[in-house]
Amino acid sequence: MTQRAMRTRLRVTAVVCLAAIAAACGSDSNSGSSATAGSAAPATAAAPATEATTAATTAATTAASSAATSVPSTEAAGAAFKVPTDKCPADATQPLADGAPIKIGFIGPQTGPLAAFGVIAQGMKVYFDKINKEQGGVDGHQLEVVTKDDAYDPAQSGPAVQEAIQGDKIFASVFQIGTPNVAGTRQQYADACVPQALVGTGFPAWGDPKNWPWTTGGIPSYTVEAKVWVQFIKQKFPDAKKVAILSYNNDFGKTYKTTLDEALPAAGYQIVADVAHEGTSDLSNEVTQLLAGGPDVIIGGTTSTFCTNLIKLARQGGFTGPILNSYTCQSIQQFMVPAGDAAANVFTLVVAKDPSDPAYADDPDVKQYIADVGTYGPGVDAKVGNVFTGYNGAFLTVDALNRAAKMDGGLTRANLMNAFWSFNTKSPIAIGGVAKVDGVKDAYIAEYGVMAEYDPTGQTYKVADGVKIDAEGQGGVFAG
Amino acid sequence: MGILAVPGIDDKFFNLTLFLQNLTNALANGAVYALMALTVVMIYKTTGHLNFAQGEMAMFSTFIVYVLVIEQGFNVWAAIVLVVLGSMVVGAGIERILIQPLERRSVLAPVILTLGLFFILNGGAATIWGTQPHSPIPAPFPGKLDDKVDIITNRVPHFFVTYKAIGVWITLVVLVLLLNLLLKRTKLGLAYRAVAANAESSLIVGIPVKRMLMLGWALAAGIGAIAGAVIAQYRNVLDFNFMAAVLLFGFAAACVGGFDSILGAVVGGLLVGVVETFTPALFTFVGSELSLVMVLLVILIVLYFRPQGLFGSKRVERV
Amino acid sequence: MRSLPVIVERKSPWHRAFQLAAVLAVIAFFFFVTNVAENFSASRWAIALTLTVAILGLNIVTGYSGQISIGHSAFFGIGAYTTMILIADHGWPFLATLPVAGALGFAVGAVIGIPALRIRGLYLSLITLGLALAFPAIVKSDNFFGIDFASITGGSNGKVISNGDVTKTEGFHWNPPSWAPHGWTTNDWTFATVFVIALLMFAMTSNLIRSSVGRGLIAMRDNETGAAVSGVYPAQYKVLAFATSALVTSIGGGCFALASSTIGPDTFGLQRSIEFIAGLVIGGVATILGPFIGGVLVEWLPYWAFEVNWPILGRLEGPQAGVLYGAILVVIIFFMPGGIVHGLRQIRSKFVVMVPRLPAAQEFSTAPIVAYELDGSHIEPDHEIEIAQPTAKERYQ
Amino acid sequence: MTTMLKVSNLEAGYGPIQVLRGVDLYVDEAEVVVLLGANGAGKTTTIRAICQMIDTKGSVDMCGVELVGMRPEKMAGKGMAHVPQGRGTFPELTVEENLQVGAYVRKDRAAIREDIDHSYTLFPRLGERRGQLAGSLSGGEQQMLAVARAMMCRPRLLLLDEPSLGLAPLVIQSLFDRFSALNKDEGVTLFIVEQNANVALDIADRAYVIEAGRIVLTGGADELRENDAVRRAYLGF
Repeated sequence: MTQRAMRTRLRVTAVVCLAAIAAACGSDSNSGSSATAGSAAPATAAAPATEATTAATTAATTAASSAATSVPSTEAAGAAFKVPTDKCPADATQPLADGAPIKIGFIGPQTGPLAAFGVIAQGMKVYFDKINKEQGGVDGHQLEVVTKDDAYDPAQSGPAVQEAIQGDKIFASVFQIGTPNVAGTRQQYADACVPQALVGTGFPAWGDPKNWPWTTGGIPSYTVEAKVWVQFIKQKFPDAKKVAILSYNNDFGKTYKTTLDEALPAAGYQIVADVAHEGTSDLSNEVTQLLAGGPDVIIGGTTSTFCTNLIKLARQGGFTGPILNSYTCQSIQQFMVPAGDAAANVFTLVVAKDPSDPAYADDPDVKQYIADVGTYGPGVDAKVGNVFTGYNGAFLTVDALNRAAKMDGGLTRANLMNAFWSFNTKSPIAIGGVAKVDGVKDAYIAEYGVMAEYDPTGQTYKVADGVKIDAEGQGGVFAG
Repeated sequence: MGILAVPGIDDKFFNLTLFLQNLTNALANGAVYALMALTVVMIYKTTGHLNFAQGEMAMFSTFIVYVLVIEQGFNVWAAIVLVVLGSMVVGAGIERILIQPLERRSVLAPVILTLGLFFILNGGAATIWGTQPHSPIPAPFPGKLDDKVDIITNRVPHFFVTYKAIGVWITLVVLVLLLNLLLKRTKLGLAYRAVAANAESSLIVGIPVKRMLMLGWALAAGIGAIAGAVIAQYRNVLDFNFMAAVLLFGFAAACVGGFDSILGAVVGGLLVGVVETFTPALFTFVGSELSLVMVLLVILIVLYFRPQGLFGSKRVERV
Repeated sequence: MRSLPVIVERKSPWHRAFQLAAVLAVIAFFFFVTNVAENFSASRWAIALTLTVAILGLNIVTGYSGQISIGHSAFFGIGAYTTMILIADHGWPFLATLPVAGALGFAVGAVIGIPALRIRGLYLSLITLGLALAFPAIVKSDNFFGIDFASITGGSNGKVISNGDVTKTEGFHWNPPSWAPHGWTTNDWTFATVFVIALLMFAMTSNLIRSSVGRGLIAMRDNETGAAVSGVYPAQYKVLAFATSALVTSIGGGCFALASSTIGPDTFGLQRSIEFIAGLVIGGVATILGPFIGGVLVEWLPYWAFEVNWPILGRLEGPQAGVLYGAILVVIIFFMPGGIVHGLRQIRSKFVVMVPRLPAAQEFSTAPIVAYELDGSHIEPDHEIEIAQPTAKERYQ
Repeated sequence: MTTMLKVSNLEAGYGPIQVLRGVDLYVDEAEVVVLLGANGAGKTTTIRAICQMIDTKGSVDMCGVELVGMRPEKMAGKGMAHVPQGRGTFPELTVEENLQVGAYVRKDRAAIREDIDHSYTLFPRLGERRGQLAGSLSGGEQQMLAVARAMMCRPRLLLLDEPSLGLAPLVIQSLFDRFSALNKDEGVTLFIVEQNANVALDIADRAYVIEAGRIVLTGGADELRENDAVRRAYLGF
């Protein structure tokens, strides 16, 4: 649609965590402090981030979302999830014609203030071109990225998705962005039986195989991250009592705010300031409100340049205590370095390898990624986190496509969906854990991360001595 | 410690340092809005138009300063002066080539033209410099962490003023003085004000009216260029969208102050800054994110009593 | 070659043919979208139609009474949220929600009309700009003077009525009824509904403009003080102008909710108002056809800028599409400052000139003209007064 | 006496509407010539046409320089000054600034200063209100300021467009006395367009009468005063 330039600057997705989930995964019995979480899916939040970053972590306590017990016991524990195809059009279960290209759709903002997400498509294209060249595509089919622009306006996603499905006949949509955008269009995918896979929003409802089998989540849920923060404060700063919260006034920030407003008092903390900010503000007023409460810890439920400005303004205002940072701001080059040495005593849930982090300079996956971008993506800046995100999403898609091709019935959309619901692989971008989801007990693909402190002098995260959070397999299924 | 528990007044209000810090933030933000309001006034005074592309022109200039300073290693102020002159030429050019031919043929056409320019500049900047935020940001004023004057630091929150906030005030004061000097003391300024007051008799006394319109746009573009660099540092953001919101507040400030008054732009900007800062801090019945709505409410009230803004001149309408 | 321009009298057979052609064009457009065009583009055409209705509303305020409003995205949003909430949360039938949407729009429009009584010109435009900025903030807010709007409107998550495809969906779906032509999908039926509503709105507005209210508005636009002197009571007309214009725009919003089936607070941000203004001016201010052309262009231009594989430029990246869109705006307004309709009229007037029908000679009363002396006696006319009656052609040649 | 201004076959109008249909007149040096006419006869259009404010056809010769086709802002330097209808003051500028603007085309700063002080002697009232905004002056004062401003570019010919508009009779009389003083003492040639024929003919040497865009009558001021057609139409008795 037309430019959304005049709109408030950054908006991020993640629907407000429904009360049901909070209840379900809230205060049930704590067992074991550090839960492990498999990680998968794409990584760092680049520029205007939002849900684009990777790896979820379940609550350090037991299952993050609905308790496992509520899953119908009829499914045998290990049996793979089969997506119902009775209501699907015929071509959903027909294998792709020989030689026909596999069209993967990316529906997201290409224009407007959030155009920064458009580069995800570039990352996907790099990996697809690599597979096309090196392995001749998947099962003999060349891979293609079809981009549709919805300028991040939910009202535009409807026609864009319709065109992708009916016009371009995409085989699957990967990494669609915008919670209202995904929520508004998943019905279309369900009707046309086209996978809406690894959506790039952190709302837990995307792990609901029973009601919405054609939609899977792709990145960690902010609800879960907020819970990890509470646990982390309890563990690392036992004497902290007063907490101040800054949240972005949109669905992304609201998810953090709602979860924290409930989890913090439950854990015995006093919320001394709970300030929301618009996309237009420069945070000077908001940080003054935060500091006025004399907090021991500040939590920044916001993203992009707001993370940097929160850190700088807080330090300038004399606050020396710990600041917790959203994983969407994990990118060192874009958000931590600009904060300079103000970024001491800052903790972020590191979920993915950051291509601009010197610690991963010699990591084989990162090196391979940077090489691939060099050969297959001229003019694409490998250091931008969203590109690595797109690259990683493509990796997972190809993994699913290969597995789907081997299923009986060949490479059909239904089999691809079943493959999306049965990941068990190590994604190149994840710093640990396994991208595992089985559509029965664990509907969340990314549940691994490390609460690590950022070292401003070394310009890297001290992942080694961070608190590992791995709740792989305990994500459960969405019971909202 | 709320001495006076006035209903609806947030008890933190009487925390002295919070009040002083809020006031500083308000005046600094207000100065930012005043700078943009000045660009709005400069164009409105002679042409009577609103330039929707003003923010994007300032953003574009700021990116050129970024290229000169960060990539080419220029001194920041040398780069700013260079870019200001360039921007003035471009501003005058836009008025002469695009706006003037439209001037006579329709009232709304220039508005749409500036909208077109908005998309061109916004999309152009995103194409050339990408959509990611850029850093480091050129720093006309010392902007490191401890470049600030701590006044009261034993209370919570600390009361301090950063050098870059002082820088914004200095920029505003200097620009207003220069503008006054130009308009009040020079022949060019007299001619510009004559065209603003009565374009036809300006023609009769021999003033090249077209060139004065171009001057209006040039001044606006020049001020926009300096403002862009100073605002980018103050708000610590430099991406292809950072001026869009600031311009809206600039429009609001110019509207409150009166569209054709420089003093109005300054007072209007500071008023908008104060209202934006103090509504959430003062009143609890309005969510903190609604300060923008409160600003607009204040404008409505001011305009209701003075339809031409605080300092605007009342245009007599002849039948 | 006949001497141009050809003179066509209003209501003459030529004019009838011209009108018939216009009606045929409308039917052809309807047939093209529902049958010929791709099914998925029908939903985009439906959205385009809702934008034309919104711009038609804006035209009443900006076109016919000369007051630039930058706040019409708020009225559009009010209509859309009303329809969405009534359908999604209360299960109302779609058509029943439109009157409610219109009424709410009318009320808010009237309220906005009140400051218009004292504030004029650019200052009033800034008030409406404030409205456009405030609407998304209020919709998202859970504490606006105590009212929790977020719970009603769904806050930042927006609202969804999953208007899925024909057969398989429970919940709300706008499926073609049995009597609809075979092969119609939900998209076609949605488009047809919006099409009928749009026709109604265009007819209603053009009648309003031709009525005395319309003339009052135009008088007020051209010279407010003059109009006030000659009996157009400005306060009443201004509030009426804003209210009716808001009513039309919010009904457009209601249809938009059906056509897009998913809305969020920032769908109705400032950029939507600017889109309406651009559409109105490009289409042609103070015309009836202008809003239609403007609405269609404003919906499809950015889409084409991004999707079409342009001859020299090829497929454009997002930001480059923005530059192209801006350039197209500049080119259109530069060569047709009055908008496309006025531009086309200028071109047409080189070939065909439409003139009002002149009364035929014999319709003049042949009663003799009576003159009176001051003392009341009347002078007998000494001869029958003959009025030469030039034909239309001589008069205008 | 040399002819200062010669207008021949002047045609002008506003877009499609043709107002002047071939006007011929001339003004000799140091003369006071008046153009009479009813409302809408084309008086103001004549002056605006002479000053090239609107598109014109025909010829306007000022001391040998052809003016038709020249841009309006170039006229000021040609020794001709124009006081527009409604006085054309700059409301937001002070009285002094209005005078300074009048001298925009001149470069000799000292002489300009001198002329400003001189106009304060000519119009003492303006001297008293020197620092005041021109918008706050009375109608008569604004008219004086308009004339003073026109004089600032040291014109040889002064064109006045209905100076008596909206002024009290007393003020008009004193104003026209000033005009004849300007003509007699300062040697400025005047071309006055007026509806108030009485006052105008008092100080005029010659006069023209214009109706529907054409000169219908011309002659000496006294000659016209006797003409009954002029008397009934413009003198009202």
